[in-house]
Amino acid sequence: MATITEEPAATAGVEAGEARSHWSRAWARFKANRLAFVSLIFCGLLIVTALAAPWIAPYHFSETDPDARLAPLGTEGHLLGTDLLGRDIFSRLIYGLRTALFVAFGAELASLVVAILIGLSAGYIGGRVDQGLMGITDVMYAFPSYLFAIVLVTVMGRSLWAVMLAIGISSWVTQARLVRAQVLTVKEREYVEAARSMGASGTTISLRYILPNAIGPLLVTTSFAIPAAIGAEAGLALLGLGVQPPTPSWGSMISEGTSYILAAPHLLFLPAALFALTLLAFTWVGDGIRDAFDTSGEDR
Amino acid sequence: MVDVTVEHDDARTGADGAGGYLITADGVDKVFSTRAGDVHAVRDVSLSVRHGETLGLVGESGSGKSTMARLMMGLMPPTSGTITFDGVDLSAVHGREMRRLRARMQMVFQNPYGSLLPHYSVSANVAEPLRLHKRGDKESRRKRAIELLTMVGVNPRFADHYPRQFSGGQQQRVAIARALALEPKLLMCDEPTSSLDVSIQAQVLALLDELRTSLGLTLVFISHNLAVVERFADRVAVMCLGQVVEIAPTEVLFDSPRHPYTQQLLAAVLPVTKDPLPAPATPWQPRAEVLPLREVAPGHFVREA
Amino acid sequence: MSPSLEVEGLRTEFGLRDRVLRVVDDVSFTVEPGQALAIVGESGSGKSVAMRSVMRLLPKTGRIAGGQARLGGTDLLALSERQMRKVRGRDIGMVFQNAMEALNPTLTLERQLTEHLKWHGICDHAEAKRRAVETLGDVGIPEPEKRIRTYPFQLSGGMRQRAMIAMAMVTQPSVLIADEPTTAVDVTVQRQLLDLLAELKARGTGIIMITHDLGVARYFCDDAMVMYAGRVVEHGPIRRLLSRPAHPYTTGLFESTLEVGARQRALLPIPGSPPDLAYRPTGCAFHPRCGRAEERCGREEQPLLPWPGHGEVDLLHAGAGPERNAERREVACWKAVEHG
Amino acid sequence: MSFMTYLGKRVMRMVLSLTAVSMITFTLLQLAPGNFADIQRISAGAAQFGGSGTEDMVHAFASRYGDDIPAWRQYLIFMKGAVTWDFGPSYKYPTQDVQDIIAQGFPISATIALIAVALSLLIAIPIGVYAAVRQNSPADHGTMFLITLGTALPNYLTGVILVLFFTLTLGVLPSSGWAGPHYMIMPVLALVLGPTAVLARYVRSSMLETLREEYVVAALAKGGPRSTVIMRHALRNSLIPIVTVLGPLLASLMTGTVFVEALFRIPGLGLYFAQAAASRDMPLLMGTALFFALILMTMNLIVDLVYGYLDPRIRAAGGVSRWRRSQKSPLRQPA
Amino acid sequence: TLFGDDGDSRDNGTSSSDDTDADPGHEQVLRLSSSNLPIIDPQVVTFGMWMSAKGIFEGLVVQNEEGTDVAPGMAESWEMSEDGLTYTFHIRDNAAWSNGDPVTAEDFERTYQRLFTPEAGETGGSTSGANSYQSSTNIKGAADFLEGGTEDWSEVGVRAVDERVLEIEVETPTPGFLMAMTHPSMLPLHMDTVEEHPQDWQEAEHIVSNGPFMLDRWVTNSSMELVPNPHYWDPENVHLDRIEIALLEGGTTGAATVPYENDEVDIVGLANADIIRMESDPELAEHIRVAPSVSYVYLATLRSENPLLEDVNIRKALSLGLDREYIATVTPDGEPGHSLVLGIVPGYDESIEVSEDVEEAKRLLAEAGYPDGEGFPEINLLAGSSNVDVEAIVDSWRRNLGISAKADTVESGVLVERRWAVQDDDYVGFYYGSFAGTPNWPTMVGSLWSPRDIQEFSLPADVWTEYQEVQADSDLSIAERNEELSAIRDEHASEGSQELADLVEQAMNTTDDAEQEALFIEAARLREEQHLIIPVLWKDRYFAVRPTIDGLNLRPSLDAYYFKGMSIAAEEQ
Ligand SMILES: Nc1ncnc2c1ncn2[C@@H]1O[C@H](COP(=O)(O)OP(=O)(O)OP(=O)(O)O)[C@@H](O)[C@H]1O
Ligand SMILES: Nc1ncnc2c1ncn2[C@@H]1O[C@H](COP(=O)(O)OP(=O)(O)OP(=O)(O)O)[C@@H](O)[C@H]1O
Ligand SMILES: [Mg+2]
Ligand SMILES: [Mg+2]
Repeated sequence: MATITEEPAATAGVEAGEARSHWSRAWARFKANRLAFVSLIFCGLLIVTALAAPWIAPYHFSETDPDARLAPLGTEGHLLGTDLLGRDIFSRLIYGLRTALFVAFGAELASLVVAILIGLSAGYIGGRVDQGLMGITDVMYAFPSYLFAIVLVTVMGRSLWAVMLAIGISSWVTQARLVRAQVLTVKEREYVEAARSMGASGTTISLRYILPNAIGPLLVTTSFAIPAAIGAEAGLALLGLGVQPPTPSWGSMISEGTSYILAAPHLLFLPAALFALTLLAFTWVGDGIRDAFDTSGEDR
Repeated sequence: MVDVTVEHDDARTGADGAGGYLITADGVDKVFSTRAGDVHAVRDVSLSVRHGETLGLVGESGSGKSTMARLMMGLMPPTSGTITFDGVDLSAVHGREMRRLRARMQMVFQNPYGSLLPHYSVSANVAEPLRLHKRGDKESRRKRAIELLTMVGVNPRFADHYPRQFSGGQQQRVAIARALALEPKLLMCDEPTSSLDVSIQAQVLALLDELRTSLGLTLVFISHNLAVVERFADRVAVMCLGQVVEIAPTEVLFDSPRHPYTQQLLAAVLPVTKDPLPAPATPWQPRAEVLPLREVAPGHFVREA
Repeated sequence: MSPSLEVEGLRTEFGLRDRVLRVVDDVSFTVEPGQALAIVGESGSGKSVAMRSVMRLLPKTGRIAGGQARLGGTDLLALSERQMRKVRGRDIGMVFQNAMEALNPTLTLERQLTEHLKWHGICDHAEAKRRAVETLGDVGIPEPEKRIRTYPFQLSGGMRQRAMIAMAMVTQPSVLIADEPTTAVDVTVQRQLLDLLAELKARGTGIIMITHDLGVARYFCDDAMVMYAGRVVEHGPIRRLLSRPAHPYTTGLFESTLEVGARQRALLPIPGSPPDLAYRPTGCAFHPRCGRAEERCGREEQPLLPWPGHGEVDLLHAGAGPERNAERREVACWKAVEHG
Repeated sequence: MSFMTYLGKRVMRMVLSLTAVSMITFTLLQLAPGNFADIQRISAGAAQFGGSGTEDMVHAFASRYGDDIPAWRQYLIFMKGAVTWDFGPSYKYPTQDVQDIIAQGFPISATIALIAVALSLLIAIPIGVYAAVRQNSPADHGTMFLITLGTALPNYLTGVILVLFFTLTLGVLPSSGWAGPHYMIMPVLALVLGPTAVLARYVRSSMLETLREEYVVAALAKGGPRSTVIMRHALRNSLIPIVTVLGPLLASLMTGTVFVEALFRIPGLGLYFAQAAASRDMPLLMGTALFFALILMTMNLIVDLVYGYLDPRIRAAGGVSRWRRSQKSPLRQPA
Repeated sequence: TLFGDDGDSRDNGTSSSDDTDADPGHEQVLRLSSSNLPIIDPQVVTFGMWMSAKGIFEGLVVQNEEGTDVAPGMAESWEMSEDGLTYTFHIRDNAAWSNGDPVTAEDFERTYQRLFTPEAGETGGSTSGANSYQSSTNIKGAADFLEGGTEDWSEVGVRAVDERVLEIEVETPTPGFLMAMTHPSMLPLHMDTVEEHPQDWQEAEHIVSNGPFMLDRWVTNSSMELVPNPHYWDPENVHLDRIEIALLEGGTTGAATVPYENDEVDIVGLANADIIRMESDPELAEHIRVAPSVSYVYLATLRSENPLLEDVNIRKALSLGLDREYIATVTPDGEPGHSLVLGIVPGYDESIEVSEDVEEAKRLLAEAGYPDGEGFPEINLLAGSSNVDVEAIVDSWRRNLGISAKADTVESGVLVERRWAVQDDDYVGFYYGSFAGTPNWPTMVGSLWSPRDIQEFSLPADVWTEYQEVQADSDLSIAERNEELSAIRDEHASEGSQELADLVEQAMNTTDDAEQEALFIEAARLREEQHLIIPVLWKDRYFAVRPTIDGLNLRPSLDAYYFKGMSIAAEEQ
């Protein structure tokens, strides 16, 4: 029998109202950040547009209009003009968005998975495993990812998957380092030792306890990495390694557009502007996430 | 004030009479190899704790108290010497078996917030050891967690709140509830209150005191606060530079400290109601070499100085 | 004769996103030269913020909402930032709680001990260095000439704390604010540091010491001020305060404190936890935790009133300190004032 | 561990990594479809020779560069030269040795990179500090907004816009080429924007963190003028983490920015690398890849050393990694 | 130094070097930009060989202004023997090298010996590549010598009879021989210099050349400067005082017209977008100069395990289904390409043409079991870069025939590997390519898509695999290999292609011009009827040329124009 004092003011330390998790607090803070919130809505719109491309786009991306080739902005039926073959720019932008987002999300997902696997094992197990894995990342870091891109894209063909992988491969290294660094800090937290003393196994500790707490900064870098991946696709397209035409991608539209910069500027500036906007939106969302999880601010 | 009934009376039956040791450290050494050189954190420490007894471990910062706690919990292997828990040599068990053994020895850490999983609600935190040891189903585990929370004085209304939403004292209560979830025989408390405010510290100490008697726990209580240890421990070991310099029943140690280091430590204490002791004329210089421990009175061992 | 620091009616607020937190509320105290004032109270009770308000070093969200802080007659809170800068470090020194964080890790002790001597135009570099070495020696750092060239991380915790104190002392300020200077160190080191500060006090410096530790307060200070939720709840000579605490919170604090050699004394913890300032209880902020609370406590604010003493025996009126300190005890609890 | 041992170990690791890089590059090159001669044939206008007439040409290239000996031996032959910094003649530029091409191309890429990074730092540090000091003010939000806009344009687009403006509209700068200092202006500008934005953000957040440090408050409490405290106590310490970003940034710019070099037709190393990869010019590709890796690793080493210089804690611990480790279990001595 | 230049680089970027002096003092400087030239050895296939041909070296004969025939070069005259097997060139006696040495017949003999010696010359690059060109010159014994069949130079039909007379024997009567002699690989080299400086002979300090211009300065990877050769035999026709060539590392981004519009260069080649740009500006439009029909774009049948395209009627349907007019409108520099013989070939005969006939195409498809394109597998168009014409091809098939096709744009390494390979069963299609060659019958029919190529294309997939194995079999001697290969061709190549080979051989051996032309036309028609290679476009070459430039003759050849004869008028202010 144990008699324990029930505290009359047990509520005092606890915020009134329902339980609010880490996440919901972060979300509240995020929502308060206007720029980030608007950006998030914009990103959401982009995703919806990409998913609904076939319904939104007035034409198929490869449908040509021989009578309206290189139509300028504001042409009837082709509000944003057409390209050399008479394909509707607006429709191509929408389908291109699809490609861009697919590649970017896919690439980042792939790199995230690899980064987590490697960073987590290196950071958690430590010792020789750490040295070995970090040796590999060092090499990958020093290695020109461009060559990987070439080999991948050439071996697999210029498919979405190949481009995705090519980009993913070049971005996992920094992510893995980040995960490792995070894991190293989180590993030192007392709850990890507490978990060990409760009899948790290494896998449980690393996956269930360390990972969720190490992932915050990773989210932020991922949100930055997504627009970077869109940019990387554009870069690959510029080198002729991007997604297979006629499938439009913003990257290939920009890279083709550059040679038409004088002849038909809208071929370059429309995709470039959209790309820039998307990049900004994701960056701001990333900033917002970071601030939302940053508890060192005023309200503690 | 409410009364909480604790059902498991068998917790008390662990004691198999006087002289039975639950945990024994024998000639334990721990050397950390760092790149800056070896750190001899624990030197030739022998300690044993009887069933139901509370052993206090005091000493200045860096004297190896926490290291000793980890060694005894089997969280790291000793460089030499053996640790025996309930008759089992910890160096002989590994992996799954070790994890099973851990169910019987639990630890309360210094920093309550740091030792709770920040992304689990407090009830999930308390239920986690049960889950790890596959006790019961989800429902029953939660029920048990709420019982435990109630027992340590956390209102079950807040069972779904997250650790960061609680004050330090309540967090430590949650940590204690978690440590008790598996009904351990040994509770290792590594400075469980030193990060708390005085008033909260008193609450937690009172709680531990009650639980100790009601559950018949064996405790190793680590602190550098001599007053806390004096209040809490049956026997006290004083550590300095990785060695145990003096070990004696609590009254004996506080009334007639024999080792110069113990004396110095006691002299430095600033009491609230009395004037402090005068500092020893010549401060004792700790020495690194290992000198033998002599029994100066029954149960009172002092290292030669 | 150095001037005394008189703080009156200090209020400090923090502007949060959706509300204003009053963290320090109507705090008044005086520190005479050669006297030490202890500020005790639970974590978050506003001790540090009060001191930073005096130094006018609040974070951006913080704001001093009222009051005065007079140093030898000048109200610090009314000074321009430029004038205030001259006071900081020269007239009021500050010792921070965690020396590792309060010392710049990338600068040598020399830089950190001499720069403000130069900022304040007290002396040139050579002289500053001489003084710095001397002060380091004074605080008990061996081989100060050599140590002064080292970086903070090359010192042990106790030494760092000493260096921190030396840094505050080197300009010989008339008032020294020490924010928990010994929390991070061992008892043996704590004793040494306190003895060091005692010397300073003996030389006429007024000292404000923030602490959780009643033992430290009793050992070192003359007066004590107990804070709870941003307000002063009790104020008076430390020994009298400890021998007969008047406010229920002070009593609780006292009864929560364990002490070597007092095994038999009952451990009576204060139930509950300190209030969140955002949800400050009405009336006396302590009433939800107070065992003696009545309905009136939750209704009425409790002003700080002189405490009649109710048969108090002046245990240790050694005649140290000025008269008024020995006499004046104030408490913010009607029950204590009325019934003792 | 002495500095020399530390350096020795680092160099050993570099050698190991370089070997790995060379092997991966070589393997990838073997895996990549096509070969130099065939590709050269289509791209050099030799197509008119038609079908099988060119078989001989392929054979000739093969025997000339050792394609008909086993791959592993080719690799060894190449590496044997590589250790003495002799990569042999390029396939595509047969009169030039790869190391000469590197010696010619690298200074160009490096100059542009150094100027760009220096310029970015010059812009980014004041902006970052300003924004941090004015945290959450309109000035902070405004500058950060503008700076972020800067990142939104990939450098080749910036380049195109610059050309339109400076060359076509104003007619003050040559569109492309590399024949004098003024040819650097547009490439540098094109490269400056992105890093500036990145650096300014880093400086800002790092500065914010430092400004929250207790020692900054302590310095203010000593009566330090705000600007002095910011410059002496905060800035220096907040620049330390920037150094880590600077290394890879500089390395990546130095090893050439293919797009900008291509756009402005600058004979920098990045362009050679891209061409080597595209045309399967084995010696040139291997040489440049190895050189890039070397630069990157050297950069990282330099960063670590500079780090040590800036932060005495690391200097004393003898290396960053060691310091980080020791941070976790501070070695406390009895006082 | 950093800019690869010693600081005295002329500022040709921002201000043109126009002199304010009156005409006599007016310095004629031609400014060009070129892809970087690693080497200019005319015997190695790089862009450099074309730069050599523009005016650094001069061959025995040069092309006339239209590029349709030859004109005297180093040789002031030449004659062909009755049997058409021996050519005798008389080198002019004032022909001289830039160092003053006379150009002799022996120089040519030694140069050609270098050309035909396998792996000769450590000139930075093997001579192989350009020497494969010997098939068009058809010089007696050259192929044998080159392939190692003989090591006896005297068996090769090149002979310096005396200082000034060079005799060349050909294997069989070779109609295109003289035009073939204008190829860069037939340019003479100053062999003493080449032998003395085997590595560096091309560098400005060593090079000795015989063309109207000589290399004055060459900063590797940066710039090249040409000045008139003081010993050139025809100084009256050399007007330019200097030619400045900026060597730019390849770059594909941006518009090519920018440097031109910014007055940084005087002549620039134009791609699609540039042409649109130039044409859209009335002033700039006047700068456009066109060399007509320089090359043609074709689709070559890919071998596949899927036999679909082995059916000539299906290939024919696809060819007839192409809307070439439409494709040509999409590509500003393209005209409908109705045959594999460029329309500018003298004596071109429209009867060989393939033209759009959608009805017939549909009929053929229906006959083959694909009415309205139903069930027809997707056609792949393998290409090395993305091109609007490919998209237009896809488009026109979809619209005309209702069949789907897609561009399969691959990296160039993949392209070179895949285009000869046998594709999987699920992959049928064509690869996209273009050819340029001297616009005469022998080249167009005998050399570009030669009968042998057509025979090879007509081989069934499995035979082709076997054929390639033989080609790659290094155990066989060259003679054995050739024998085996021709045996396979004889056995498996289509009838039409065999017939084609016979016709071309007959034509080659005919000395009567009219008869020969008739035979070639017949052969060309037969080749079109195979539909193995589908003509798509004839491509012109567009240039922007500053109006002040006179005497520029654009020829349908890869070197495009000669520097000789060009002059720059002082800009009217
Ligand atoms: N993982 C480790 N690696 C290296 N040294 C260590 C490690 N853990 C502890 N030490 C060192 O061992 C010694 C004893 O440390 P320990 O933490 O046991 O002391 P403690 O008595 O618990 O001190 P505190 O009161 O500060 O908690 C110290 O010098 C410490 O630096
Ligand atoms: N920057 C800030 N923004 C908002 N609230 C703050 C800020 N700094 C302090 N506070 C609040 O002010 C109150 C008093 O804080 P203060 O640091 O003075 O407490 P303290 O008495 O010194 O406690 P401790 O003993 O822990 O140092 C706390 O409730 C704290 O949450
Ligand atoms: Mg410890
Ligand atoms: Mg404080």
